[in-house]
Amino acid sequence: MAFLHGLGMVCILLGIPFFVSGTIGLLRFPDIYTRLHALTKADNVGLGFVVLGLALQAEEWNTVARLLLIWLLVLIASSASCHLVARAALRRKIQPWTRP
Amino acid sequence: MMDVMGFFDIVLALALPWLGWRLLASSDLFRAVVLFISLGLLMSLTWVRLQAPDVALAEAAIGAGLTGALFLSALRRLERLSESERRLEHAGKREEDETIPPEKRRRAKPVAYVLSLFLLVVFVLLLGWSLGQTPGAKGGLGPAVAGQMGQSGVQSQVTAVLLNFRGYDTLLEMMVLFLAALGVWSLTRVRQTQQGEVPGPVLATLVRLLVPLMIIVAGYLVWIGSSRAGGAFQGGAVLAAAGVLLLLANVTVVRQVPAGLLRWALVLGPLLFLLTAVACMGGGGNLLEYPGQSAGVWILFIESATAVSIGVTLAALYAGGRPPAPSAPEKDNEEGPGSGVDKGGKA
Amino acid sequence: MNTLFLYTMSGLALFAIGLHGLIRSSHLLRKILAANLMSSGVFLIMIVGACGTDQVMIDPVPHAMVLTGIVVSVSTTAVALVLVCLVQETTNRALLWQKRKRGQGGRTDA
Amino acid sequence: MPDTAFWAVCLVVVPLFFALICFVRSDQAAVLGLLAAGLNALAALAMTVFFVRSGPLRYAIGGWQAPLGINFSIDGLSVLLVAMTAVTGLSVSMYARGYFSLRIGSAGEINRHGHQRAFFWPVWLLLWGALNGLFLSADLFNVYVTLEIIGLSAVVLTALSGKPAARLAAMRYLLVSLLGSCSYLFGVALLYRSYGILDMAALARLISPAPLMWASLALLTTGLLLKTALFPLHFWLPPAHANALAPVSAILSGLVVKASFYLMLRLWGDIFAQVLPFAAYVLLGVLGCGAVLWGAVQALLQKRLKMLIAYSTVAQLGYLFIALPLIRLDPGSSAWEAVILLIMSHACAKSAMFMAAGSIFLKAGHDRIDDLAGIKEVLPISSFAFVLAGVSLMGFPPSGGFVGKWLLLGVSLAGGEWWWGVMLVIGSLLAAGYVYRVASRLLVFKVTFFSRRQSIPPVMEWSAVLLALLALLLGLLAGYPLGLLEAGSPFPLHACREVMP
Repeated sequence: MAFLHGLGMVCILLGIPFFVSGTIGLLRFPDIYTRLHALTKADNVGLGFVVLGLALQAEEWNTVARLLLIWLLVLIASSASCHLVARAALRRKIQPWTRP
Repeated sequence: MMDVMGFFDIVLALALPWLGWRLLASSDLFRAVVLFISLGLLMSLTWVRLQAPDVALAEAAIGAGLTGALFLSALRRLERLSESERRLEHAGKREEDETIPPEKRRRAKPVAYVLSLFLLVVFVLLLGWSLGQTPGAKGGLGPAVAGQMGQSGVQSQVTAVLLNFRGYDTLLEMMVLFLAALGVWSLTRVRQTQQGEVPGPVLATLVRLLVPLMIIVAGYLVWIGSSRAGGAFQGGAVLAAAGVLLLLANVTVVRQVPAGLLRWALVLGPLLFLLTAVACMGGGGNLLEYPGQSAGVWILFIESATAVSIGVTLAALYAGGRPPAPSAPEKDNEEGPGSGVDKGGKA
Repeated sequence: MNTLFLYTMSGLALFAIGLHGLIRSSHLLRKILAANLMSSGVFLIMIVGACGTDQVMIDPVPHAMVLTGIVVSVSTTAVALVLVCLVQETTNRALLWQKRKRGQGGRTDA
Repeated sequence: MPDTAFWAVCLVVVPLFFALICFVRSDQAAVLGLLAAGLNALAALAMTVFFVRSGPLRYAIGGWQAPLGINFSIDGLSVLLVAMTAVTGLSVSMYARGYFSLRIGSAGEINRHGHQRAFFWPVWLLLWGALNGLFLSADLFNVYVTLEIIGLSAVVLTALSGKPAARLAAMRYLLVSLLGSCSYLFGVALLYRSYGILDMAALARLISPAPLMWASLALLTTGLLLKTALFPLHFWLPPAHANALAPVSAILSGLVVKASFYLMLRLWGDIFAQVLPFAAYVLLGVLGCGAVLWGAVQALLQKRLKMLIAYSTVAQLGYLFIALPLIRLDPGSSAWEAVILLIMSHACAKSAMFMAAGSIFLKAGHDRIDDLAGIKEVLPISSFAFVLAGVSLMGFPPSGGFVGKWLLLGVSLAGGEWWWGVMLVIGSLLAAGYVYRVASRLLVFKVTFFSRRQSIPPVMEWSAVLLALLALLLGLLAGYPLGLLEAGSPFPLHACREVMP
């Protein structure tokens, strides 16, 4: 049990840097497309790790199932919203950033 | 571990006013609204930290989510009207009043600004001092609530307060919500400009996938409300989110809901609540005094009805006006955009 | 205890910032944002008050009041936003005090 | 068996119920609205009768007694204000029925006014229910919710006219209302934090001077003053009241501002009365003096009839605040009686005035005071109603305003603070000035007046006259309402404390 708990902790700690880098990317990247990239890609990996960690620490199957559901929903929501934002940006004719 | 949480608390408590400051100071309205939404999410985290899960759910769904959506759609409408403000990426030009010449503004600003800032700081310090000075009442009505939980018919204390001990407040609150819908409907009509937009495959799939799930979640939240965090408002907010999604995706079903049905859906919750409250008087009880041991059933009944109405009402608020007229001009009429101006003249 | 006091001060600061914004900012949308901030500050103070000193007994009444308050504030916000759009529509700008002719009650309705 | 409490519940439930139904059946809105108004007046009458028989009462909603649940506290003050709302509301409703049917009937603008009627009724009924709820409630937070309903519906009603000026005024009104209710809520939160209780009567027993109590009192008072539009904070009132539709103006000026003043009376006259220093009352009184002077001078300067009436409301609200230090000064109860008489007679007179002004506006097609000369030839009854209401506002002998001011004058002289009395007299003279300014135009003889062809329905004219007449006769009948106040004890909440379990 303690092993699973520790493994979960490691997973969560692994996930955090992804979140952080995703957020930094969101704040620092030059245009909307790269920001979207940073946000959805990095965050989804981070989320996967965190959910995995929490699932390992969970006491019941019930909780694991709920965590999985959350993971799935967030994945769907983030990919769909990423798509929608990018589509809206394209429609507004916002040019992707290129290295000057 | 406690120290980590303590550190987290400090960061959170500092981040809230900082975000508030940033959002009001930003010259870009869109950025301000985005910051407002993130502030709402942080608030919701704060509620969790302060052991108020019910409020956290409501804040995330209503305070951050729906209010944010309202702001965004209003912003879009304002932009479409003015065509001047910001674009997605660039900080737009300031919308400060141009009527005052800039040199005058600069002259007027420091004194008034410093003065008002000073007054505010004094106000905060005084209030903070008085808050620190006076010990709070021990537990407030908490013990009283805990003592009467047995007769409330539910296990969750918050739900017991909301729908039993202080159910009258909630009844009036439903009226506020109804009034908001009434106000929005009386002011304007939904624009029909988006009619042509096609949702696109991703959004359509998302809607097909999520809306049924959201309805289930809403039902679950209402059901679980009697024993844990959740309840009519949280469930209603999820329903409203489903409604907003449908509106965004421009699903034709939403546009084809008959106006009469929509009106009934708006009224359903408050009306049933009111009738239940009065029906309680039938057995010789007071207003809202649920007879005998049946409080739990009544509460669930009221919660289900109000959740539907809350959902419909919030979605209607998002839609931002009464439904567009069917092709034939109906008698309950409209002044088109801007035509209020010329009509206003001749009283 | 200290953390709770910190949250209280945070709520106070939010209220004050909102007040400042409500009075000083010119754009109506920002005024409404500021009003929302103010009420958030008040809610924060109420919830902190519900925590009690020993953190064991949570008073549910403020929680219920804050839930009510959140719903009330979204209602007023919705009406306010529609009004802002209408004001912009008719006056071409979403400002409250604008340069206008003396006696803005010039046209009254019966 | 119906008793006082039953009718009190009816007073809240009936308007809310009919508001919901009116919204669903918007084609029947006017009929349903009038029905609700009639039922409401009936309930108010019945409650008054039962109240006289059985005295003050507390009613536990949901069967939960005071500290935990929300209670109605039915005492002299609340019964009088509910009755005032019922009388004014009934005649405004009748007026509104005529008003909308006239405007819908007049050619060309059918759609807009049909829309206004469809939304006027449910919002007005919600407002009415909330007013009754506010007057009856004994719970500070519950009062906040009713205040929100009142504020929001007042804003919606103001914006209903659809003109740019009205929308701008409604926006300003909404922001002020938001600020006011936020401040009020903050005050309630702090009070709850320090005393752990929301019931007014229970709170009145617990109040003791402490920093937090002062802070919460300041916040509560600021919020309520904003909503009552006391002098320096009155800026939002005239445009909102003047730009609304005529029945809406009557409601806003006659009833809505009274709601927050009623709360001021509860807070300053009773709950906090033990701990507040006299200087604080004097401050409010001085602001009231400012309101009387500023409002009257502005009213004298206005060119439009409805703006003049709106500024007159600012001035008249000043009297109510002048009465606050006198209430404190007065060992008996005549200051209480005076302030209640003033509230009631102002509600009747001001509503009547706005109603008459609305009729005049419709007939003349404008409300420029200078061009209204001779309107009496075509609209004698409404002109008469206007002048009658004006007499009441000035405080001429038979009117309720006169008795109120007379009592206040007596208290100020007896208490040795004659300057309040002087202010009352100056205010009356100024009021006479602006009423005379209008009346002298309205009542000019032998000027042919070119009016619109449309004829004002009799119900519009007569409801205004009756209300104005009531304001005038309130002085003669003063004994009845004041006796009611005696029955509920002069200091309203004290009576309830004995009934409290």
